[in-house]
Amino acid sequence: MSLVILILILLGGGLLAIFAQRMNEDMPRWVSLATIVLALVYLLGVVSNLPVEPLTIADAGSSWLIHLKLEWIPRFGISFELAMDGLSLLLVVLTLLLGLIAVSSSWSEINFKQGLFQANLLWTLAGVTGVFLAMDLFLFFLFWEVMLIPMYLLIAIWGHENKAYAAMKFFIFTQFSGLLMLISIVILAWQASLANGSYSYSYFDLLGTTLNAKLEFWVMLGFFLAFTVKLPSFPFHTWLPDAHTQAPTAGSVLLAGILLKTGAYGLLRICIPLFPNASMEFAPIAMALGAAGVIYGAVLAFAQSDFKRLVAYSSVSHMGFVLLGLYAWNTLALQGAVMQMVAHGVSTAALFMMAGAIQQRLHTRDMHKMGGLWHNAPRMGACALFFALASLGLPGLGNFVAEFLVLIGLFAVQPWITAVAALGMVGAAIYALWMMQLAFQGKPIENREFADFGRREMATMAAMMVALVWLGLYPQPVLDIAQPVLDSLQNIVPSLVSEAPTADIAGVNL
Amino acid sequence: MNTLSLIPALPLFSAILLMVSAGRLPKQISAILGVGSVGLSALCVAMVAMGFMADGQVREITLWTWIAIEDFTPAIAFYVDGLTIVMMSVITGVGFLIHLYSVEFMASDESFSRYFAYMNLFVAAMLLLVMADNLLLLYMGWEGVGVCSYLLVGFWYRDPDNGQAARKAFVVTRVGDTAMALGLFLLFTELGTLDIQPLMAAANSQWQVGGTLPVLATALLLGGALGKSAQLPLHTWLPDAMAGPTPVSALIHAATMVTAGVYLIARTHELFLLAPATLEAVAWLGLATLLLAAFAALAQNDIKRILAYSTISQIGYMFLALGVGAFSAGIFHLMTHAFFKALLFLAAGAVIHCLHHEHNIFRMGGLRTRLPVVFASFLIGSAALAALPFTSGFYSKDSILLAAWSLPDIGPTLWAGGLLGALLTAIYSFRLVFVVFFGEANTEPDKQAGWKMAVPLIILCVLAAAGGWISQPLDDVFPAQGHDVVHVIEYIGIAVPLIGLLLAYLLFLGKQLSLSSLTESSMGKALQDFWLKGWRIDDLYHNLLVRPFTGFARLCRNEPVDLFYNSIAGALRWSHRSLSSIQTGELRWYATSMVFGLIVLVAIMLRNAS
Amino acid sequence: MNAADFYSLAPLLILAGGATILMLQIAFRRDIKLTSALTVATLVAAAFSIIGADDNVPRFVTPLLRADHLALVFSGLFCLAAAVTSILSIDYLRQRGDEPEEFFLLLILSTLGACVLAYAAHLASLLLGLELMSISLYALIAYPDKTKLPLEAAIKYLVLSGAATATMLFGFALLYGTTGTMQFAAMGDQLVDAHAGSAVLLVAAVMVVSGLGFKLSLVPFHMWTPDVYDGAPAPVTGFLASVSKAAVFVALLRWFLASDLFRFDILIDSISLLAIFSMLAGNILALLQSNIKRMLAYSSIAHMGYLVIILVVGSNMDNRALAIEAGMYYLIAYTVTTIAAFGLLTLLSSEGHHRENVQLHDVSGLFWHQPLYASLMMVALLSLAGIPLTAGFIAKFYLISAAVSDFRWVLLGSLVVGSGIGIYYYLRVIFYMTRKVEEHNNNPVAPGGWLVKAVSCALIASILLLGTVPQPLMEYLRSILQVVN
Amino acid sequence: MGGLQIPLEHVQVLAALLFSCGFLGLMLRRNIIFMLMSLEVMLNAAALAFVAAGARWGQADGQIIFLLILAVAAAEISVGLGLVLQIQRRFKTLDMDTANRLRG
Repeated sequence: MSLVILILILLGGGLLAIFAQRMNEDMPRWVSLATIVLALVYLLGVVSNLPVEPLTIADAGSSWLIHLKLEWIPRFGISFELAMDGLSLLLVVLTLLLGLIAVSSSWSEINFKQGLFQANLLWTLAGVTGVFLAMDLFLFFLFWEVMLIPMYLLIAIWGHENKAYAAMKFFIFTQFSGLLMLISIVILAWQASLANGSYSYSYFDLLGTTLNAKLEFWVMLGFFLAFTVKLPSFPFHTWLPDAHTQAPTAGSVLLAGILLKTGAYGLLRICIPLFPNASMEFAPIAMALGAAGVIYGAVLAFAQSDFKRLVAYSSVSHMGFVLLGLYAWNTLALQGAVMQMVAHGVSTAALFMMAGAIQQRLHTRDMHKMGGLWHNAPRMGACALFFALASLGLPGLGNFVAEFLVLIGLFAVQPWITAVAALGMVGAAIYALWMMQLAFQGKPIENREFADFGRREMATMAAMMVALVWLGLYPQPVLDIAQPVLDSLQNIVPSLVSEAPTADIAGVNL
Repeated sequence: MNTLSLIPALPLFSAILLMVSAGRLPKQISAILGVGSVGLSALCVAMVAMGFMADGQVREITLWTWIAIEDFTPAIAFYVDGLTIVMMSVITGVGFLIHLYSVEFMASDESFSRYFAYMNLFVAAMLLLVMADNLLLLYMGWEGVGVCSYLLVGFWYRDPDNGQAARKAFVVTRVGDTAMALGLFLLFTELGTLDIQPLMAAANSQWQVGGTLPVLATALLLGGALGKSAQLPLHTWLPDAMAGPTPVSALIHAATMVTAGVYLIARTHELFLLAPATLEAVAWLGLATLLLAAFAALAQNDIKRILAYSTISQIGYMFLALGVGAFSAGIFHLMTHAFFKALLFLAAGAVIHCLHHEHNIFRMGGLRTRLPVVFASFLIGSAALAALPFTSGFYSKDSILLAAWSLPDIGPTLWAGGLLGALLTAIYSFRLVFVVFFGEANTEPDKQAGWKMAVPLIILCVLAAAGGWISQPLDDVFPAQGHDVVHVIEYIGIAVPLIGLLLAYLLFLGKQLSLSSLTESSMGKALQDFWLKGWRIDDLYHNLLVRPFTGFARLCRNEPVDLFYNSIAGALRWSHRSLSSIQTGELRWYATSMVFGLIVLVAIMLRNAS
Repeated sequence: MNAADFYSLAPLLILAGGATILMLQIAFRRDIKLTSALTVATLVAAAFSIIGADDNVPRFVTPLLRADHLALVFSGLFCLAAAVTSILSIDYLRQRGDEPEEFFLLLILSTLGACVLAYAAHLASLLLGLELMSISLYALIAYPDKTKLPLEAAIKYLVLSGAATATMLFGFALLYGTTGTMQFAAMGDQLVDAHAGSAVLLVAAVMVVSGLGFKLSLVPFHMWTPDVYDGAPAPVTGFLASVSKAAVFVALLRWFLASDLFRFDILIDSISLLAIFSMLAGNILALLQSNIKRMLAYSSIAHMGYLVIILVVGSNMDNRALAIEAGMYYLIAYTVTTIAAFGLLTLLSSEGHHRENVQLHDVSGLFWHQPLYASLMMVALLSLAGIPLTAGFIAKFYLISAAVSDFRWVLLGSLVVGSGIGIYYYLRVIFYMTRKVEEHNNNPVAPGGWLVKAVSCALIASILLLGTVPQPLMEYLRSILQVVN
Repeated sequence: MGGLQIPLEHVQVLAALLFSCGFLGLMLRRNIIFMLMSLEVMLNAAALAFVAAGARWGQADGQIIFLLILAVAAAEISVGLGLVLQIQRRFKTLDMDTANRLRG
């Protein structure tokens, strides 16, 4: 029940925020802040007094902490099934924390319909939380789609100059791919029902369904597309720069911080375990896409002059690593991918908040109109520097651990792709430092009014810095939480790629 | 908290403190923090060193496990043996002197505390690099120093050129670092660990000499080394890196960071010994670099650029040493070079400082009498650099040349090349001395070097002069290699620098020989220009790599992938227009369309009716 | 005719009676309040009479009418829809037309026709129901205000649908010629002996299909749809779009089931052809419409395309139950949603001075000054787009399940493509509704009687309920289907 | 039963011809009155087919349907004529091609 309550808290908070505005303009902010904190506290409370012995569901590994299953639409064997294991816990906590960041970043930025804004923000959080917890594919799809609507409204109502286009593009890309996934889900469930006589959409019942190779491939493709569009992976990423650029700061923070992670989560939890054979067949292509994304994102990030757009493309590049890690499918790479989800969530959120702060002060995102900001705002400059270094993968910060793990894991299975992807590290250096140069270094513009970060902003930034350093120097707790999950997943799917790279290397004659 | 972990911790904490304070501290406090922390860690190093001298025990300490996934368990752990001791002493010792020097040099700079924050951070990272007991931690330090170099080169951020130089430094080295990272992946995948000592053991047990894997692995590591140590083909960043404050050049781009590559190879020499091919490549690259840089140095006019090129060329010597397997000789040269090159840079800094930021040596001159201390240190430094007998440089360089000579077949060639390099070194170093300190004065110094500058100079003078007698505790780190001393070779080795000195005198002071005939000739002009631009390698890279990249980026700027999606949207829009143009609103046409539909359907039916 | 028969026909009788009473009332005293009250009362009474009728079915009441749960459910649905329409249209009529009372009379008659269609088990009842419904609709379209556009719409609808009726009748005439009966069930038995695939049979069947396909506005018989929707008064359009379509589809379904036409593969194939064309053309035509009414018209073409998929799926005996279930659910969801959407347009146009506010810019910013109605529209649009939590999603899910169970990949593909296109134009309306206040000029104020508000809330609630707790309805549909088959 | 029997097919063909004539009229005539007349023709063609079929099976149903169709047609036309009056008033013409304000 606790998980339902968690989601209800967020939904209820949204309603409360709307009504809170009736009383007082600033009320909604406080409401949503309180709501998220409450949810966080509640979750941690629940987790802290869990039975030490994790419960086992079906034969899906024993890494589950909480499991709830209620009848919903027995006609189709659809049930309201939520479950949480280490991975979901990790991502839900990340979601809530970034929710706090988002609220903070919207604090002084949003003045129009404060209440509705906060409500949409909270509902997005609720939707994402649902995605991370839902264990019934129908329910999963429901959350998957529903979280888009408040996000759409965030962009469409509070977005910037070109919001109509961006919001529409975002919604159509995700919706259309979602439709494909829906059909895949239905086909899968139908096939399963033919096999074992009764309809069920439960993840645990569908695990291990055997389809004929051709069908399995197409069904897998449906899921893969839905998830890689959200991730986003190379050819399907074009919605992301527009959406990020046009969204209000909080929106960008949520998008980059958590919505993208739902795609990665879906691949890790659903797409690969449900269709091991098809995924194995597909892994090389997926990895190629990942590598392409890493390079392409880096190059285009360098090409941008719009601060937010640059950061958006850097996300494309970083999520490429996630795709690589997932399809390498060995413990190191998977840990790397999970780590990247968390670390990228934090670092990119920070950069978007930075962009938002600058736009709020200068009313432009064009970096050529900036320059020398360090002179006006050294604190902001220092923060920007820190997160730029984080996103170029400076050792000692979370992103490095993530990327290094992904690559070292990947190298064992695909040395050549690894070599290509590693070039992304150079690309990252180029665009991150270029951003620093354009925005913060160079000649400061004469007599420009530019306020440095205030207390609230500094506090938020400091929190994220600490988080990144912690992830970078002592990631073990995170790794330990994720480990059992990854083990059980690897029990379900032993390995995707045939491991024979050493011969591959040794074959090179010098 | 034991002394070992204090060594990097002290500068780190002071750096963090300085950053958090964000310039709110008064300059004195910042100075005390910055210099003091390094001084303290220098003391710690001294303690550790003495302890080590006493018992010769390798010091190891594990602070905490960094990452533990299956058998991938790098830790935050330090490993201190003779090699580390040498490196640590150089870093903290020279580092301390340079910090002290900086207090005066930077006194008038607005962001004084930021400077010291970066410097301390650098020292911490550098110590991490040399003390790391596993390659991942080493990589952390490796990248850390890179970032600090980026920050310090671009320290005066208002000038875009500085930013440009800083980025170039970082990106070019990053290319090497990426290769190195791949090397780490390979090593871990093959040998299952990154802890250096077990790694060496595993390599020795699992790989045979000259196998493909060791060669590949070492080649990748070498890539990293080339980048950091500014060797061919990744050397282009170092001359530009002179944009930073001079003490920075002294510390980072002469004494410590640029020699990290040498350290890396020395640290993993057992791997390299498994890959003779790589080792030979190291030797040849070193030789090529040292000659190329020496020629370039001849043609420079900017005092710092001359020193920069000479640094590249000296590191070339170190690589030569490593290549021929004379690891201890290489490390020895690393140390002495740290002394005299730091000295030279600081002296140059003093000159620049006193001549209100004049860099062009031909606008200096006659400073012999005006800046005696600086002149003295410059003289000693150049002597050591030119390896005149009994200076520190002499001993180190001499042992390198001997080692090279005693190598079978390729040895003599390498030796000859090295010798030519030595000649050139002597010429350009004394060209510098004669042009700057003799002849008639072109610019008047407006101030003198204060004690904070003078003291480090004097100390470094002593070290540069007498550093040759320091014996390093490296015997149980590297395989001993005795080579029979051939006296002829030694004599030649002594003579060549002197000839160089003589030539320099005749060319630049006595003017008995005139260059003009050479420089006036079109051929000479071209050559001079060619060397001045560092053999035009920058232009080559710019046309070969930079422009294609930026061109491609500009091409993709507006998301080519969208063309596809837009075309879909366009097609839909088109079909919408064409379809709704049928909706004419005319009743008769609507009726007609119904009839048409009906006819088609009936036709289908009739066709399929049996 | 015994009591049970009367019970099972209760809705029809009540409606007929109501119509008579209404006529008298109007003749005596014109009072829109009273008339509307009576109308709503009649309709609600008729709707609830199905409860009483429930345990007297299934039965044949004369060979003409087949009283079963299917008929009852949809009669109830139609009556409720009509009731909602009349409530929402009161204000609309108030400031149009001098003598609006007949509107309600016509509405009831049209509803009666729809209900008869739901009962129809014989050509005669089919014909009567269809024409009763349509003819009252022609009048309804032109009646409230006699300006150019409604007239044009009415005459177009009249002529074309007359032609369609004629086509259908001709088809039936041929069928009658070959089978010798006009009762669907009997016709089915005859067709079993008559060797399938005889040219006359197929042609006849396809003519009937095209005749009814016109009413469902399937491509290529769809041309009239946007013009009529656009020209007709908003409330009438709502009724036309929801009830008349649903009724015709029920009749078609009944005919297919009773005289088992699923056996003619070629017929099924041509139907799936119509479906594909409708899905694609409908959505593409709606893509850039700035007139919401026309947009909804085109989207209704697409939705009918989705709907007829179930006729195709039903051709496979194993999936027929699921298919019909899906179809019924879809019809119910679609009716509710459409009524809601056009209800909003009605409200918007209720203050307009003889001009209907149905352009995109008319709804711009609606979210901020009419939150309730805006959310009504938003829910309706999301439901049409098939976004989860709304009735439309479950309905679409049902359809997809049915199609998947029969491996109709092509139909599925065009359904996906169609819905993908659909998202754009539905969302565009929502985007306009959420535009900031300063970004739009005029803001039509919709009237807000408590009744209207209540109805809107009820509509929202029912759409959401159908979308979140569909189980009860599903169960009910299943249970009655056992009886229907 | 006695009397001469006209084969069903012949009547159906005739009906089909009538039906097509009606449809052609619908497609070709611009005047709304003529359109309504063509409609009449189509409906009656169907009716004729029914009558013939009824005769073929010796049932009365054919004629009954014929009556129904007549009634329906009458209703249609009456409404139609009502509209025609209005149209004449508003559009000042009966040419349907001019009444195409609704389009696109």
